[in-house]
Amino acid sequence: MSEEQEPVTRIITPVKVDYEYTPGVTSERFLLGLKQGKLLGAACDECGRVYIPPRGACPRCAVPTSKIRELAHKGTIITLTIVRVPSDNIDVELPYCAASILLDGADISMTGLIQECPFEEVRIGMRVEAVWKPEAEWDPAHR
Amino acid sequence: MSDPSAVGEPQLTAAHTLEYAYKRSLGPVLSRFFTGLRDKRIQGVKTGAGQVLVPPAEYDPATGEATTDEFVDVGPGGVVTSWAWVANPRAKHPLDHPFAFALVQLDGADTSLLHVVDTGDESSMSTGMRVKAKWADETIGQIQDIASFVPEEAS
Amino acid sequence: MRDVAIVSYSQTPYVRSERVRNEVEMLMPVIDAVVEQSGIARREIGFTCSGSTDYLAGQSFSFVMAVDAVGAWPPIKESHVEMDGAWALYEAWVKIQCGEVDSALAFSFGRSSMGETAETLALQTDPYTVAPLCPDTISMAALQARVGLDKGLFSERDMAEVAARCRRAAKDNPEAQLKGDFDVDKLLAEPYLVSPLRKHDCPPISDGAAAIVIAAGDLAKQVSKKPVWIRGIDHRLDSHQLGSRDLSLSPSTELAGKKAGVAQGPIDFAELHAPFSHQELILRRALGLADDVLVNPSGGPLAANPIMSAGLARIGEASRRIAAGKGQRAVAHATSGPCLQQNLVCVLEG
Amino acid sequence: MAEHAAVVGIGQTKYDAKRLDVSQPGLVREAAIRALEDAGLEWKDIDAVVIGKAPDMFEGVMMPELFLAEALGGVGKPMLRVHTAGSVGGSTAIVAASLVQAGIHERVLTVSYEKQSESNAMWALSIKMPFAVAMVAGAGGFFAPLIRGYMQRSGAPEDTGIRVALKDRQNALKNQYAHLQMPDISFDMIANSPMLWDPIRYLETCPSSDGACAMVIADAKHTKASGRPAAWIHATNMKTEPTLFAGRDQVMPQAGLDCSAELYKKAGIQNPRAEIDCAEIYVPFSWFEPMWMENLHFAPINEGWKMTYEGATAIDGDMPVNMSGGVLSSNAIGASGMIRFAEAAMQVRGQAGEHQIEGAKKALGHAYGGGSQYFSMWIVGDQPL
Repeated sequence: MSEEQEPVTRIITPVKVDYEYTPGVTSERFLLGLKQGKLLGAACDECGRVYIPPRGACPRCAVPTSKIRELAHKGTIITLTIVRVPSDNIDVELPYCAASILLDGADISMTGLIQECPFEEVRIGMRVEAVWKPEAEWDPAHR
Repeated sequence: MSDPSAVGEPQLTAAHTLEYAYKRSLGPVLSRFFTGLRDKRIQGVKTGAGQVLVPPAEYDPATGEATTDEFVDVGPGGVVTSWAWVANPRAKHPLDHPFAFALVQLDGADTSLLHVVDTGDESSMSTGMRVKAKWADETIGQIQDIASFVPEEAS
Repeated sequence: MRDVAIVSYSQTPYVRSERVRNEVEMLMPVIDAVVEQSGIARREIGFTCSGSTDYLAGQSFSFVMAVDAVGAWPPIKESHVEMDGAWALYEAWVKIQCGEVDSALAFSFGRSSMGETAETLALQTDPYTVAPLCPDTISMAALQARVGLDKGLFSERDMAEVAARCRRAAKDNPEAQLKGDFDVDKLLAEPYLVSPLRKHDCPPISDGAAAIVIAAGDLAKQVSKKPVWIRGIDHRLDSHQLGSRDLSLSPSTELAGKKAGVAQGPIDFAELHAPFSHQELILRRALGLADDVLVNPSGGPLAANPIMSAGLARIGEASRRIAAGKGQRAVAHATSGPCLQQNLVCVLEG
Repeated sequence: MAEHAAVVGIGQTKYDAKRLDVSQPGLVREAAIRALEDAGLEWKDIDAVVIGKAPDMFEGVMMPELFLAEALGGVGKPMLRVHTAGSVGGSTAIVAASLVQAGIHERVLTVSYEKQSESNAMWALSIKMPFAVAMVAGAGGFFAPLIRGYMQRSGAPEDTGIRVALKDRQNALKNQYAHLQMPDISFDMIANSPMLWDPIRYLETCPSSDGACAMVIADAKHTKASGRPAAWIHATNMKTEPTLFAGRDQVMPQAGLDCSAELYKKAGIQNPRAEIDCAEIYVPFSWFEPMWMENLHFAPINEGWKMTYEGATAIDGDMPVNMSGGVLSSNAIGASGMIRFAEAAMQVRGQAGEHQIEGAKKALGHAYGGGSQYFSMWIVGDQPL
């Protein structure tokens, strides 16, 4: 029997949807801050807790975080993982260490890559410092 | 309380695309339909009440019961039961020149198939007109194997 | 059944594009306002349910971010439907009917402007035999309109009159988007967009959010001077295959209308989720509305069509009008799916 | 006010990496038909359908319930589509139950599914958005740091996760529907499997499955008239908290603690470990078993791992957990929560076959989703509460 005679049991249907994405008022301020080498958090209008990266609201209070706070480039590792699985959405060389870092002055941790240190030495409670890419490579995507 | 305003323009915008080529397993009924299309046959399936559904469905809209395993050849000619003239096709539409989306009731079918009719201009379209399937140059087992429907007398 | 009333409604002003604010920023003021107006403290609201879709936001789990705008701390009873907010309201109403809670917040949101919504909605169709052809919503609605026109159920002039009337009515609605006086003859002289639909037969693209707070009998009377009672609410589904339906009819609307008790009293006005002009004419018939019933005094979806909120907004607009004393008994309707596939009908009374 | 409601029919598909033999309608239908047959009912007996699934991008169909109308006998009926992330299968069952408890409908069909073979779960779960640099891949990348946080604070032995995985994989061998069937599974095999997202090893993670689960929920009148074993719904609960906020304990979320405490109160349970006979809980990565044992008040904080260690959660333990093999053995994401709820109901109906807990009278079904922020749970019993 030729291949032609095999029944069709599966079809491929490409789906492509295009968007023009905008990040929102607060995220935009944070991203523009990165362009200037600044880590801009935002404090909740009600409870004053500082969020970074800010997403527009303090989820505890459901009010905007409109007070901008420039934060230090140093912080403490809260927890971490070593990633050894590839993924389409990640362009970092494997394996790598992703950690939750609580920046000094912030009330919520942000995720960052831990580099320049062997994985086995990375531990919870460790102090770390942000290292910026060469300015020429800065774009609104942060690291 | 400050209320970020909706006016003005954002400083940062970015293109974002969701793209994936989904692989869809067909099950027995649709497998038969798409295999038929590849072989340039259009098949409908009979419901328990004897209605012929095109495109064939696994389940009867009227009762929710499974359709029968009786398939019948329909078309390739049929009647336009409704149509919408697309004067300015979108990039994702099957044809790049003006055409009609149409519901076509194929000869032997009790329901209509949603597809496109290619007549060149709107004035040659009418409800009740006879059309017939025009096959794609290469048929592989997909709905686009029917390139379009064209007026029967013109073919 | 418990008596349940709408005690407050709020929405964003509908605009072509919310490009500056993200979904959370768009939602916060709306939820703030609806909670404030409800007279019920935020922490006292028993249940929250939202309606939205990932395909508008372009990301999976997009409803999760909306929780940031609600104030879900301490943790709240909360749910989400991947449907128009009208169905979120339905789930909230069910929760009150269970006796589990006495009040609930339902809201919905979406930024249609980020994508090409007419094409995105084609992803609702059968993924095997239909979606690969990308029948955009305007083309599918045009197929439906043609069936009604061919059957002589309405004319293109009737359709233009619907559009002109809705946009004239929208002049009184500060939150509507597309409004003004249009001459029907001039509209009919315009070229077709996708024949038999002209531009005026189609809804604008709108971004926005809407929210409603409902409460059970005693609580509603206690917090609101003008509770608007939900006397009946029901929703039904038609077949998905356009080619196996009579597109000039809406049997699911008819059935939902019966179940919701539309005919059990006089209807002063209706808010119908008819994004295309001819759909108002189909829905009117399916609901058995008399010719003199005022439809879409808010302007309706032809004046602003925030996808995922347009249905909830019909219920909200109707409640607002009743609370303002401009009617005693109204029907509100929401739809979902290609060519009015799924429909919800809600009967409201002052 | 609230009517009694009970599960009177349950249907599951065989879970598999690729169910290439069925379409999406065929997949949901397979579970639905089995649930109807189990209940001794026909399509016309069903008043409404409640369907749940995870993101539409898994299958690339927007609101697929619309095109599944025929397959679920939904034409002319009310149909609701629930989506609450990973907890969705549980939430969907709860919405269906509430339609009966509210006295709105008498018999409701609820279905949840995922057909992950149509795309790639990792892609659909972690779509790269503009302006955000993705640093975690899929759910594993998100949950691994939380597990490390738990290990640190509880001092649990490092092989706790391996023991959970071994137990669940052995349980799966007793469940004909389970996706992963590994007859030669061993402690060493799991311990030696590759580390994916440290500390999560390959064999400590859930698979990607195609599958559907369905239940028929009926009111007391129809349940009694059916003459079939019923799982009476004693209590349901749902709780949500935001994903990220200052001061959030992501390892031991308050929403889960509150959800279960309220659930037990509603069900009249004072001592959950003593009064509940068995539990099906949402454990997509092995370490979530000890974490949830604490979150569900079965064990004191930081001591959940002891239950695993002492064998309490084994199928012959005093608090059997995931007798079916759990999410670690079958993970059709949108259905995974409902499978937990259904498996709990199967236990009290005495229909769990080889993985039946003898004499189970009260069982817990549990699901969670998002960033450990959405919780849905129910308690079912062999008698009405």
